[in-house]
Amino acid sequence: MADFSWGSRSPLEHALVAGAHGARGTEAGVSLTEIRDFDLIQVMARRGQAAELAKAAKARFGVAAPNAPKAVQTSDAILIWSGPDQFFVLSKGGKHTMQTLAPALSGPASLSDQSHARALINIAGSKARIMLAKLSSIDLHPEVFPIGSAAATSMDHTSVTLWRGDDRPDGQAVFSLLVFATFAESLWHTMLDAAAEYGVEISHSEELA
Amino acid sequence: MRIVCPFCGERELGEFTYLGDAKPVRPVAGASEDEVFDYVYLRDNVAGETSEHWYHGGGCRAWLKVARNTLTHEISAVEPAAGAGARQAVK
Amino acid sequence: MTSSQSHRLASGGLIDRSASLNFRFDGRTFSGFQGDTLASALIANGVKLVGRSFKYHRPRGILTAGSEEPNALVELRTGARREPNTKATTAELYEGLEAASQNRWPSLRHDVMSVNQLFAPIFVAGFYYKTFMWPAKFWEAIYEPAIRRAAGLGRAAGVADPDHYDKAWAHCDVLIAGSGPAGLVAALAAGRSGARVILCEEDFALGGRLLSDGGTIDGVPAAEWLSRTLTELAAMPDVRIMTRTTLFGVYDGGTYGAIERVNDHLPSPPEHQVRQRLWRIVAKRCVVAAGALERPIVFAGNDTPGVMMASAMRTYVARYAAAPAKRIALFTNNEDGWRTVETALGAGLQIAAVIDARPDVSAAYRSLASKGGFPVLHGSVSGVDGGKDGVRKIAVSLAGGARAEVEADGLAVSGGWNPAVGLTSYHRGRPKWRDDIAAFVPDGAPPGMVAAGAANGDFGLGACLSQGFAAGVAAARDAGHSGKAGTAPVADDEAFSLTPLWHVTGKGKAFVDYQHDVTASDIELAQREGFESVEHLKRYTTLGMATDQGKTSNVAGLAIMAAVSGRSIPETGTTIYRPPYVPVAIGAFAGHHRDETFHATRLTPSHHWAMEQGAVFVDTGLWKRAQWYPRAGEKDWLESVTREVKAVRGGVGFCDVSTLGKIDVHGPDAGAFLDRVYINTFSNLAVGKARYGLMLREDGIVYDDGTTSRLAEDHYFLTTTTAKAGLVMQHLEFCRQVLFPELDVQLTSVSDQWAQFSIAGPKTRELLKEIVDPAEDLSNEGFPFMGAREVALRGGIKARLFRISFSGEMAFEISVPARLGDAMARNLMLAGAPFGVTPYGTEALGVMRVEKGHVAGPELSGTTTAADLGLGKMMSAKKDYIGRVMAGREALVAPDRQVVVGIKPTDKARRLRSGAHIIPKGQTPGPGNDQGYVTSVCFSPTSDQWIGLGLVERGRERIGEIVHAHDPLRGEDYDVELCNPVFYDPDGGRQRG
Amino acid sequence: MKYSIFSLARAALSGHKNWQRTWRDATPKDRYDVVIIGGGGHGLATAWFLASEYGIRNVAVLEKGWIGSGNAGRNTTIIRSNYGLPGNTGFYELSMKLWERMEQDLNYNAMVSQRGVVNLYHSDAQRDAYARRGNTMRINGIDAELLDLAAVKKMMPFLNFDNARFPVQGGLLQRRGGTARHDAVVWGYAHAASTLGVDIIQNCEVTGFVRDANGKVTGVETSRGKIGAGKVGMAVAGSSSRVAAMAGLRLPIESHVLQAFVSEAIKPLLPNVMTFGAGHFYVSQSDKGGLVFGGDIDGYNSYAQRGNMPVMEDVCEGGMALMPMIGRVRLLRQWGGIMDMSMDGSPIIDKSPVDGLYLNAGWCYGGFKATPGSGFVFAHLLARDTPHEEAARFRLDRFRRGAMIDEKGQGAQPNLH
Repeated sequence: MADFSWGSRSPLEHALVAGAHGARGTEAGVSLTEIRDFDLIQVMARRGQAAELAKAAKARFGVAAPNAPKAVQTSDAILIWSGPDQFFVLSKGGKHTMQTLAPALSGPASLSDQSHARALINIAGSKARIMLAKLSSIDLHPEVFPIGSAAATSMDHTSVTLWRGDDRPDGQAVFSLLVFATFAESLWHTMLDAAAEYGVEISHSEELA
Repeated sequence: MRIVCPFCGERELGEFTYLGDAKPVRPVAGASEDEVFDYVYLRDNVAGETSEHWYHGGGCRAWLKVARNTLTHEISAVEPAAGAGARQAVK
Repeated sequence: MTSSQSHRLASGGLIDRSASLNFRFDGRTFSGFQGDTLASALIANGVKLVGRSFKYHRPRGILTAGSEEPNALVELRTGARREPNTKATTAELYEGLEAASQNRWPSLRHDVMSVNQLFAPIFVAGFYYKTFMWPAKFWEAIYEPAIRRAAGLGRAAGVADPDHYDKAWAHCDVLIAGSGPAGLVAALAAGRSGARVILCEEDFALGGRLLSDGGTIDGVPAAEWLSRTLTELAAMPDVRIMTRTTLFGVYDGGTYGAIERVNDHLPSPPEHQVRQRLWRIVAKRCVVAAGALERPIVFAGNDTPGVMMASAMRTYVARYAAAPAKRIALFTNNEDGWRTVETALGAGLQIAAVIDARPDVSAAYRSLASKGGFPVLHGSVSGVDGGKDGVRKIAVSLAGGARAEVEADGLAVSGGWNPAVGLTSYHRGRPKWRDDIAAFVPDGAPPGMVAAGAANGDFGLGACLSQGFAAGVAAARDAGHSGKAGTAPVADDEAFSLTPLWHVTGKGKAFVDYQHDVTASDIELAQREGFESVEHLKRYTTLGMATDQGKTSNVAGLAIMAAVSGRSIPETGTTIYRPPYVPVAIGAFAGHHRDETFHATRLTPSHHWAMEQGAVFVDTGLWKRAQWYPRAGEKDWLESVTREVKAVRGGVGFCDVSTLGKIDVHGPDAGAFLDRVYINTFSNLAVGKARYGLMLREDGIVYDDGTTSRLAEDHYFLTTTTAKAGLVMQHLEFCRQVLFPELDVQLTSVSDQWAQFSIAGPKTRELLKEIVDPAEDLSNEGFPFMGAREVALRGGIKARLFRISFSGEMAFEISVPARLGDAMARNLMLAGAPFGVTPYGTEALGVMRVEKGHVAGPELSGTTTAADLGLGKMMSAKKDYIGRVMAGREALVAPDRQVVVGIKPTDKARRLRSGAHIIPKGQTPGPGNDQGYVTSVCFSPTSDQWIGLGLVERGRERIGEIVHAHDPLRGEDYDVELCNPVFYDPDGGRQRG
Repeated sequence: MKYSIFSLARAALSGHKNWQRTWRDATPKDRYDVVIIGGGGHGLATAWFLASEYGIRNVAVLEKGWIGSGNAGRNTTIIRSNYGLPGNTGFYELSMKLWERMEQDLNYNAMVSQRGVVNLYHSDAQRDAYARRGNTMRINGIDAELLDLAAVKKMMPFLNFDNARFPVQGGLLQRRGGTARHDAVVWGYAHAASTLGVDIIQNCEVTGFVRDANGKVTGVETSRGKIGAGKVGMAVAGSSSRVAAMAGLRLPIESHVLQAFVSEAIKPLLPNVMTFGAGHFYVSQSDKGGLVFGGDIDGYNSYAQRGNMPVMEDVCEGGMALMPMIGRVRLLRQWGGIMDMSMDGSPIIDKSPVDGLYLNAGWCYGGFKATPGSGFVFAHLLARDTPHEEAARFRLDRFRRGAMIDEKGQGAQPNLH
């Protein structure tokens, strides 16, 4: 009997080369960090049951799930708006999976496992906004897109979910991006091209924040 | 052109896909060939204020009903298209 | 050797004399300074002849000092970076710059094509419409190549542009075009009010005309005020000043296009940087402070090198300390032109005379003339004596009828000023005429936009400041900001009195459109021939179609048309103004999207594994798919594909089919929903079963097909074709959200969630037993054909298993979460090793589907019905579904439609090709007997010959008939037999076994 | 006055003072046998063929602005007859044959330049579709050649063959395809039709139809008064729905904006007309030197005659992907036209359901190349009251019958054609 190994392989495994990229000499203006092996469940209210879902979600997560383009941090997950009457539950370590969420939410909602359907990239650095302006048509000015904002939008003609989590300790904004897995390598190269002139620091991480 | 998605806010044209006039209503089951022909093929093709179906496929995937002027491209209202193309079904 | 800067003034100017720059023009080396443009540096070196005109190849010099320049166009840079038609007047000087004149041969001074001037009496406007018609064949062979060679301006590089471009978005409350006094104070006012401001300036220096004309603002010299203002603006975090950036267009919803020349002032862009960047700016309000353009007067010889706009001459003298001439005459019809005299005198240059077309000259200027010792001639310039070395003498018609001559080496001309009405008119708005300045001014503007200062027809410095400031305050307020803006800076308004003068009649060619060689008599001819509408005038004479888009020519041209057609200028009207305001490199509009990054690339979960296997990839939409897996020693693709097919049919193989669209359909009404979108019924599908489904468009034509499985009472898993995945999702969302909102159903794309593999061949079950948990029953009873359920794999992985077959073999499709797709491919190789498992690509997949007679893309062509495809029986008569009614139209159910049929050459050695047409045997091919065509072909290892599918008139009734395959494109004609499209295992025993 | 090099030379001697108007400036008469609404290429060609082929000279062409001010004056000037479906194939070839004799017919140089049209393909599936189409052309007696990669490289060595996202594999060539000077086509037909007695009436907008008691159209109301007509033909592509609405008709047509672009003039760079098969881009170079190019329609209904940036960018991306040598060539001007997008992508030439009113509509963005053919068959319909055999499939009722002519296979969604 063959010995099967079921190693998980990130869609960016091939493209991501940790270290410096692009312009050198000064501090990298952009840092790109891929977060690997996360759980991502899409929760969609069933017809006419948005209110029931809101209640059930509040009970499950302790905070209200977003009903507008926002990202909400719970103790062990991030709830990200993904469309009318629907949101993502992003977590690590099996805390919120289809199995664990179904009992609480599957009455008023349909659940869909998207854990493998996306790659997750964090973007930070002093030039993060100017770099993102090459990719994103939405306004990321600090007052327009404050901490906790989210958007279902497109970059480079590719659908993405973008949100702004808590700032780094040094005060720099952090943008998080979910991109479809099969587009991830392509968008990654586009991001590197956009960021190269500012200098890029590339890494990957197993932690959400 | 920028469309104010009722769910996402104002977004760039490139995020949306156009379908067409939102006025024709899909005939109910059992409708005649003439009625369905009219729905599928004939258009007022208004020069001026019109109501149209747009899809926010590059965003929240909502179908929208957009009131737009075909002479100026100015958009006066946007609402979710839910049910806009169907006669209210009796349940 | 650098020649001395013979025409550089000893002092003054905004150039950095400590930074000397060498450059080459037409092979000669010159020097200039940092802060020069190519034009100012050429002027400083005494160069007058810079280019040749389009039609007559007349010698031309430098007319303006800005982006409106029609004459001084050069090929800038060399090799792959050669940029034709580059305006010397905006090209910034850099060390090592190389430029060449264009549209001349063999040299600028001795241009053979200037012989065209001899034919000028014939080469009038539109002459080519009246000749070159006989004999007809000569047009492409002789006339047109000659015309094409003569026309055109500079030469494109002809090789790929080595530089990079990108595109970006910006957002603001108030966008401002232009950094002259009106633009700067608009920025100041809006910025102080608390608005987010973006100011675009096409020049590399901020200040607009202040840089050339100076003046006094708030009691201090303009230069001091400018520096103070720029300091204040720089301190505002939400005010962004973009130099070298031209706002070129306004689009809907407050979206503006701007081009930033990021690195054009350097020999080549630094590493990792772009040459230019295209900006899409979203602004709530826009203040157009783009200024005005001085306009020429049309008179004989007005194109002689050394004839220059008066304001441009000021700019060269004051801003660049370069003297276009040493003895200057001025021809003006307005007060403003006289400022050139002041500037020139201040720089120590000589004034030969002022020719003023107005009856009166102000006392101040009269005394300036007497102090300066030059005559003021009341009259007009009627001719210029000179040539490629410039102006020598100027003929003047005096008001009283007498004539005079003025000796000068430069002639400054001012015919008044035209507000830059482009941006305000790009939504097809027409500007309105203002008599006091004899110019068109904006009449309304696209939503959110307003013009201020000279762009609005108010030329005085004081007016620019007050209007710009007010516009900035208002724009900020409209955008929701009402902070304290303070008060507007103040300045006096200069006098502006003008007597309109458009055209001075005289002997010799008088140019209206310099670059296109459109003369005053061409306009008269156009009128005579009925081309009176300004749009006809433009098209017939090409007036205003040159690279300056008529900035220097249009108003004069239509004034002349107005005069000859007896209408007023406003009655004559303007042509439609079209973006871009300045020509923009095509590369900038493309940005990053070129070469391999033209479009995104989608990769399957096993892509990198397939690369390791040496797969050849094919583009399928955005996907890269493994097409086949060549092995050492195989001589061509056919050998590899044939091996893969045989391996599957004889053993087992697998193929990554993750590219299929996959949609979760959830909810209590999921079955009812599917019944409405498919022609067949899904609500009665048992949990754990799969079914093939066909969708129509509402017009009754087949849209897409795929297998849909019921995984739970309220959960279906729908698959689409690769090509239609996104479109089907959009269509289903339309059905769900708009057509059938009463149904409780949810849709989610799970295309990227699952890695899906087809495992096919008689040994599939053996292979699967290796990898699936032994507790799972894979027997025909435990997992029958069209079964679908979740199974456990060895190692605790959960997978979805579907017993479906595209190949016609015993086959399963297996789905695992996508990040395990790579491992799945490796594990299938491992598990299948004992059975000789063979990975196969899309070609083998295609071969097996043709052998099996399954329809795919070429048959689902968007014009075929379900019945055409042989699937008419699937159309349920018991329910409504999308497309049902229209599918019943007479022509769609006609008996003579082309339907899917099998096709095989009667000569088994013959290759069949897609695209060959089917003609009845023994007939001569013609439109009347063209009965269909071959849609899909393959070499069938199973049949050991080429086979195919086709759409053939009444094909299914004609099985066994020998017809003719006609392929004139490839010079092939051969007999083929129409046959059952299912070439392989027609009763389906293998896939059910 | 006959145009020739001799008449030009003669005129030069008199300083070109003796040239007459290219077409007479007519004032409307009370009644015409045929009134054509629309002074574009199609309307003027129809008038000329009515006069020259069918002997009907009491004809007026009514134009709301200046002739050629619609799509005739804002297209990308391509002519070709490389269609694949019955109905289109024969019709466009009829048109091509008329292009080939136009200048001699009209005594006006419309610069018909048969420099070849190449449709590039980038996949086996595209090659097969072009093979099918090319064979259709050949079966209909039209020239077509399938080029392989080597032949494309030889003909257009400047394309991106090295690092393209979708590499070129070959092309379908029609050597007789090419370009024509669009404005000159309008002026040429106006010149020739006017010479035969046709009244060309500019600045005359139709504001309504005059109907008799039976509902038959007997004339038009215009901004210059009522004009009687034996028959009224509409050739107002872009505005077909608006004009038809005056007669109470709804058409299977939507109006969409198509943008076009021209670059600065440069020395000869492109030998022929080409279309990119992996993006939205087609291009040729005008005799003046500008690259004239376009792509897809913007995609939304519009009468605004201007487009937006996404399509502009999309088109330039296609251009750069195909031939990165144009990166530094500058785009000079963009404009937009209103396309009569029909529900199957093919035109409608037919009697309308209203007696006395005839339709020539739905040209999508193929109208320019159809100009002479459209005029010819529309004149036939107006003169004989039966469709010309090459236009027999362009009937209005084909949608109702299910006999669509859908080259792209996109169905009843105009913006996809």
